[in-house]
Amino acid sequence: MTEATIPEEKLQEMYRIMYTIRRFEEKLYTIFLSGEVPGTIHQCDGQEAVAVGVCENLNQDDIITSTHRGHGHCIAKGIPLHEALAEIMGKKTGCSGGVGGTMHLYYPEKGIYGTTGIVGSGVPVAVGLALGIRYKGEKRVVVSFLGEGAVNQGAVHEAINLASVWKLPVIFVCENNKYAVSTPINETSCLPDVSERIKSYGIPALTIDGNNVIKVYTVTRQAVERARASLGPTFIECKTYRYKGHSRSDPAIYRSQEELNSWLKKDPLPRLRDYLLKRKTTDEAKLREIENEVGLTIDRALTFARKSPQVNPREIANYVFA
Amino acid sequence: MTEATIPEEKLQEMYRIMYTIRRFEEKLYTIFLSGEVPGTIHQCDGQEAVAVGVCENLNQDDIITSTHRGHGHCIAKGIPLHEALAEIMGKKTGCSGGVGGTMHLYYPEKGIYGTTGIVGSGVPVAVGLALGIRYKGEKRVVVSFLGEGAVNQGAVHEAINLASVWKLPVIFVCENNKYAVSTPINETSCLPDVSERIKSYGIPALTIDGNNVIKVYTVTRQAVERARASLGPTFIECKTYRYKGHSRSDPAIYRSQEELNSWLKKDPLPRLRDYLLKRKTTDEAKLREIENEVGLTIDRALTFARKSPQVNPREIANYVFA
Amino acid sequence: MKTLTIAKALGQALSEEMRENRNVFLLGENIGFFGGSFQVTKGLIDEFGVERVKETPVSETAIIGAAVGAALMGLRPVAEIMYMDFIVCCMDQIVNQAAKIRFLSGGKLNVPLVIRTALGANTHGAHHAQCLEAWFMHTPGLKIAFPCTPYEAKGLLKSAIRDDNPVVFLEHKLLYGKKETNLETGQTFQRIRSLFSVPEEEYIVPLGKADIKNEGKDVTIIATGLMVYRCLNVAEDLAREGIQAEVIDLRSLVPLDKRTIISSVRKTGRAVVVSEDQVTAGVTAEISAVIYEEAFDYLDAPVQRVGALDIPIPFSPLAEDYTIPNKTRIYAAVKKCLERN
Amino acid sequence: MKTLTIAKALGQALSEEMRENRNVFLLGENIGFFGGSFQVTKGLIDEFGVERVKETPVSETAIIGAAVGAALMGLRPVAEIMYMDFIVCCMDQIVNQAAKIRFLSGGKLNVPLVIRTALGANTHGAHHAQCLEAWFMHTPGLKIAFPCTPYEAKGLLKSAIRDDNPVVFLEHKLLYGKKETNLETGQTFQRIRSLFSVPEEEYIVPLGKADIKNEGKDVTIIATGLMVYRCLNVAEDLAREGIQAEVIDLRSLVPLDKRTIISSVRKTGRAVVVSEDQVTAGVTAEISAVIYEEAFDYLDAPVQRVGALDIPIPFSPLAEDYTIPNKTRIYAAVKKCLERN
Ligand SMILES: Cc1ncc(C[n+]2csc(CCOP(=O)(O)OP(=O)(O)O)c2C)c(N)n1
Ligand SMILES: Cc1ncc(C[n+]2csc(CCOP(=O)(O)OP(=O)(O)O)c2C)c(N)n1
Ligand SMILES: [Mg+2]
Ligand SMILES: [Mg+2]
Repeated sequence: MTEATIPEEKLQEMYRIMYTIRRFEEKLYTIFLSGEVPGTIHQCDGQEAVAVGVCENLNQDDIITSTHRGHGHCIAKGIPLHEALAEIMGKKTGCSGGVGGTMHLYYPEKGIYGTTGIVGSGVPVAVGLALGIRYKGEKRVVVSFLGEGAVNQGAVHEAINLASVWKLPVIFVCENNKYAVSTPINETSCLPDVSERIKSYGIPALTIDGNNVIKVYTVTRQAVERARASLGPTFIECKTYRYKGHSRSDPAIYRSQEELNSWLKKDPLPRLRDYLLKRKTTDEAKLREIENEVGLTIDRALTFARKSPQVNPREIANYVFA
Repeated sequence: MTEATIPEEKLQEMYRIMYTIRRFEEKLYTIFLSGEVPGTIHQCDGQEAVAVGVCENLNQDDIITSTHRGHGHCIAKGIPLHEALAEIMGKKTGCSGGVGGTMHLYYPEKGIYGTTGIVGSGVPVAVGLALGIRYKGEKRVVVSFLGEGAVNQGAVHEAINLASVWKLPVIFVCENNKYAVSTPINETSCLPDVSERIKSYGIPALTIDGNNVIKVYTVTRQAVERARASLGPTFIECKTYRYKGHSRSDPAIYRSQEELNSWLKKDPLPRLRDYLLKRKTTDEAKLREIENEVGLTIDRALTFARKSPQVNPREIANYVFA
Repeated sequence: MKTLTIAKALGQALSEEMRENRNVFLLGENIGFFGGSFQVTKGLIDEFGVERVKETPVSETAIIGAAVGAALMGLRPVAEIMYMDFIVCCMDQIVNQAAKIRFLSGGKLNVPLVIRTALGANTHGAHHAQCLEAWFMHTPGLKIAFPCTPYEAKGLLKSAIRDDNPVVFLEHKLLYGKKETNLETGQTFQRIRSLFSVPEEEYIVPLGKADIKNEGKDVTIIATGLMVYRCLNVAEDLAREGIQAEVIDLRSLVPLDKRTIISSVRKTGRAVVVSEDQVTAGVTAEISAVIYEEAFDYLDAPVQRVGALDIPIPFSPLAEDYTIPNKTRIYAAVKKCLERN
Repeated sequence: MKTLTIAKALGQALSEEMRENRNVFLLGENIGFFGGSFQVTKGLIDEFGVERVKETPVSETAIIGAAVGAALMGLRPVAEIMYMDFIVCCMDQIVNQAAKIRFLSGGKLNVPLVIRTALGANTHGAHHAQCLEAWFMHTPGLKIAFPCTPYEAKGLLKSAIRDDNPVVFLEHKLLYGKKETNLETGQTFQRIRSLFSVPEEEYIVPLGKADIKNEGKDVTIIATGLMVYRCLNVAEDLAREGIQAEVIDLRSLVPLDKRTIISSVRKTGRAVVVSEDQVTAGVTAEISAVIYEEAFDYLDAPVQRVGALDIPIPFSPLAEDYTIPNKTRIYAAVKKCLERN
């Protein structure tokens, strides 16, 4: 599928979800500052095109595993916003009953098998999910998101190798946002492109502009087809950038304003918006409508989460064992 | 340095050590069967050219880390045979006082920083040793031996990446003997050459005939020079073969007789022997003399080990803490 | 009824469960044609093929990760980690993923997964000897089984496979091949001898039930795995002196059968806890703490802990024997426990 | 004398040792310009440069491996593992290499290495909350330090760096920034308040010496880290009731200062052990076993263990507080211990 053949509704849907993620993260930022979010959050604003471009290729029963920076992935895969927000706020109505939090979002009903607090740890699990799919003879696929920093975890290498040898239906999507907390990739790898490192597993591995949602969408599409056709895994490195600090306590002073500015110019949201307007199939009014709707949905979700009861500590021990 | 310029004495020395390793492993085999060796042993006969071709480039204060199949590496690096044998037999006079055994041979006096029972675990340690050398501004180098199976350990990838980023004076020598216990490499990797997998770290990585000691010697020489010149690590994959089963309890029925035969034809010992004889600088008598001497040395070492006292269990608790 | 080795009994459990339930499959190093380092999976690949007996690279983390993911898909993987020492390489997937996913998903997801692993000292040195079960007892979300006879090995493994939680399944290297015919004889081995026979009919041994391997009223000896045999040997000697030792085989460390332990200790007033792992912060620490907590007023003497010395397991056979609990040390501990009135 | 935070005191210890001994260097994630997740290494890169403050990839195994190798070369690396939960990713290098090399080399090689790591629950969820020190207590060859005040943090870290063995150095997240000015007040906090001041002169605090944070004759409360504060709070309440609780801060788990523990328990006849890790097979199991072994005849009541519930640490702040030992639970345990005559 090329850019030209993506249906209009699909493009609008992508915009809607990217916009949802952006607004979700912004809202979170506000309520974090007002003290409504315990712990910390790792925000993904700036990286929306990866989550959306990838997940728009997936069916509801396809599967993702995510990272610590996973709100976007989960939203793109369909997590109900109110349950996500409630979880991130530690409320009983959260998708994990409030015991997980931002780094432990699970929503199996939509194929979401977890954000995780241990860098790289979702990748071996994803390979296992893909093994399960193959074992059962199903045609589902798994996408495993990881950061470029996670590529330095041995677990990731073991897992990718296994997926390669077993030709499993899994796609590794690496969000290369240049930094692992404060450390730029050039201090932790001799090669500028992560995909170069992964070619060594004998699987297709490519690097693309992760802020171009259409590019992400079309490239992922091929990988998904490959996986569904039992041709094995693909690794897609998406170059992108996070606008905020690593987590809420990080002012990100290790980056220059210029660098940030240069990426703000490549902001995936206005890029898609302008593209839609230029094609003239969508007009400003339509986009405004989408934006307003998203705003309302997020407000409703927040109201829900705020009104939700606290966790009852006496009940959670039941979660440990089946 | 090319083949032609290797001094005669060096070649004879290589033969002597390769022959020592072979006889050492044969003797071990015998005394294992007679019940004198506790536990198990992982023998390296067939792989002598790697150990010797590599270590003949090293100075006494250069360093190696080894594997579970490490007798050859340690002998090539100069471990006193009697202390090695005593250790493998669990005697008090062993180089680790009898508490280590075959998989825990240390001989820092000769730069031997351990065989290990955990596949791949010597590689991160080797990188640390190289870091130590660089930190102290010394010109020593580290060689880390590993099997092709060990390349599937995440630890190895983390370590090689670190060595690459930090340009450390370490050489990774991979003995690709095709099997990890019973599992052939084609079942665990999509690429036939391990070196292909390691190129992804942006370091020189090559594959050579590991049964050709001269080749191993000359290729390693370059890597050592590179390391000493602070140009960073090299990865050398040596294709080779072990004649015996994985460990003493393995009859190796997963391999065909033909395969074994084809490798016996490439036996590194007769290859070097014939080469020496053909050059006519060494004659049969000289080689016999070497062989006899080696035989006697090993016999003496065995007598020593046999006569050595058992470990006194009451003394070993002192080894735990400095 | 047929007498079997533990290795064979485990193989039977695997093949029966695999026949019964297509969702059960195996993965691990050298478990295919080779049959696994201890020959437990020997022959299974012939019956079940490479998709159900999956040979892996030397990648412990990927093995457990693959098993966790497959379990999340509703399968019932049985992963083999060749030696428990190598489990140290995949702690993260076990502790942070397998053990926690159910909890972290608010109880939505199950991880029905078995990790079989061989433990115990057998003169292979410090990287092939460790007993690390205390780490897993300390990790909420994991169950732990540790059989010492063929009957129980088979029955417990079946329970483990059918359990909807991750189970760490411990197999002692020196017990795999143990035969009824070379068992120590005598009264105290009666029950254990019977457990070398495995019936044709289907049965299970539930997780969480300890077994009294020898009844007695004078002192309670609590043990697992190989140590059960050593304790029975000691009980034999004690019997000759007129002392009746009750020997309890825990069989599961999680869930722990506190009932059986406590009611025995309340009866005897004395307890010796024996485990092959190092004493400090090990299995014996927890078991003895439990005894004090629930039978303090019944105790006539302090609980004696017998475990490995707090040193890595040495290679020398003499030193190894000195390090892990042997008959002499267990006997001495029991005598010490009995000393006090 | 100057009052400091623990984060600053640790930073001082590092910089002083680095000045003193060129062989001391640091490695870890984001420890350079960024100063580490908890700002302990802030500014050190300016003074010591990139070769001595080495920023690493997110590769915990490589970090520890690099530290082990460097230590074998005679250096004194101080490795930072950002959160103790991530230590689960590098257990092999710690347990099978760092802890065992001295032993396995027959005492020839030393591994003078410090692993600093942050532990404890602070509402970040189950992957950022674990207290895994019991695993390391159970691993022969490792020492473990766990300070709770700036004075002790600095002094213990210096001892750890100078020690010729691998030391796991525990830093509680909620204590890094604690200020003398927002300390709980009252009698029982007297000693602890004094330990927020750090002298200009060189000093160390030896490994293996517990500290009595509050003297008392009625009951002994033993704790580490954050729990020391909670226990002192409880002691405060008890004091109001006329009960004098002796609060012992272990400071090191290995070596364990059994002398201080035992002589206190012999005096009071009652002991409560409090630790933030999960109860089962945790720190409290070992400490209580030690108490029984060495003070059985002096005990007027069973030792009470207070630890985290045996569940992963939940995210919800309410649930987290319920899970790890809080004042209410500690108080209740002490009262239970005092109940019996
Ligand atoms: C095993 C492990 N090590 C370290 C951390 C701390 N940490 C959290 S996120 C992060 C950086 C990850 O970088 P990257 O994978 O590029 O993801 P990004 O944050 O850029 O999205 C680190 C080091 C962790 N959570 N887990
Ligand atoms: C971490 C770990 N996993 C598994 C093993 C068991 N084991 C010992 S050697 C070996 C195969 C290693 O293969 P390779 O690296 O190719 O070395 P080779 O034996 O062929 O010399 C395995 C799986 C181990 N010792 N350590
Ligand atoms: Mg990143
Ligand atoms: Mg091999």
